[in-house]
Amino acid sequence: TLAARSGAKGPGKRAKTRCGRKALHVNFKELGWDDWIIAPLDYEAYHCEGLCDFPLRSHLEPTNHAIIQTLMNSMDPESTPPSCCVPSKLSPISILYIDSGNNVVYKQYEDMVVETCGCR
Amino acid sequence: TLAARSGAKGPGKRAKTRCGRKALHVNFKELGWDDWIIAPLDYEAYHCEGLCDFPLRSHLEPTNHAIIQTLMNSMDPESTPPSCCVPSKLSPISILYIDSGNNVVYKQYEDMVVETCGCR
Amino acid sequence: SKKEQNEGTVPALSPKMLQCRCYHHCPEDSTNNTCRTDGFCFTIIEEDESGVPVKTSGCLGLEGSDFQCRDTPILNQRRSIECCTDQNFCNENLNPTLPPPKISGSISGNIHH
Repeated sequence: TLAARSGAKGPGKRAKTRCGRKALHVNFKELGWDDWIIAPLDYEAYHCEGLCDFPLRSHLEPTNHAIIQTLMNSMDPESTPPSCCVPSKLSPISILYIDSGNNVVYKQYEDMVVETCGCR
Repeated sequence: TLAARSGAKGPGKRAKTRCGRKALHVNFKELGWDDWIIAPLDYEAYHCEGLCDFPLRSHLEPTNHAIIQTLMNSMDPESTPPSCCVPSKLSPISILYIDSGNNVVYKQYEDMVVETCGCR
Repeated sequence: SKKEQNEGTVPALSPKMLQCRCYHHCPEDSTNNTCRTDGFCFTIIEEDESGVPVKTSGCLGLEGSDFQCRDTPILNQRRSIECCTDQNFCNENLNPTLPPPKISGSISGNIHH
């Protein structure tokens, strides 16, 4: 079913999807950075979004703290927020740009693309 | 001012505080685990909560991705969620418990206490 | 049982050995509803927002399994989780049942070896 395939939280009025990687297309031109960035002018960065609910599956690589917080949230959602779906593994991209000294520089920027998401 | 001192996000109906460490007292008895945990029966785990808004301060140790996502959220909050306030440094605690073989075990559980929070 | 082995002086297990059946929220790279873990397989039954019982299953990491496999009594939702490690796809044989409507203080969730 759609719910199963999308990792949604089972049938329910509006099945909320669980923590996972979603698209996030970054356009440096729209950010107004095409005055210093030569290439690429856009790239797929992805982002992490969705529920971190009990039980936290192994592929979300939860810390013990995230597990305890999730259980506390189950017990009393008002007093404790759930753990959060965030990037657990990121990768770099290289950017060609003009630096403040008007030099053309090719540099690797770390942690620019989400590879996996986790609950923390 | 109070807003500045509390790290709150300036005047506003209910000033939202920025990403930071908040209390989270964990009581293993309330969790129903006093049948296997001998000691401690409670501890302070803390949790991370609050806004990750632009600009992300250095003590929040943002990744490049978190910075880009925060900028995209500023441009269009509907299309991109903000980065999330999560633990950036955790510490262990040791627990004395009875395992499923009825042995008394003293074990260090990693990542049980939040030391610092960051935006990811 | 395997769970003690993992705590004692067991030879280094190759990570992610156990295969489990997973439904609802399998890892993105999983195939044939199969996931792999260094910890436990699980099956959980819980009520969704409209009170309909939903059964899901999958993989739990070793870290935190002491807590997740024991679960905790919660006030506003009926749920029961069971974990196992004895063989690949052992969670296909798990059949947790919803705890009776709320009697405060009852503990749901146990471990199978």
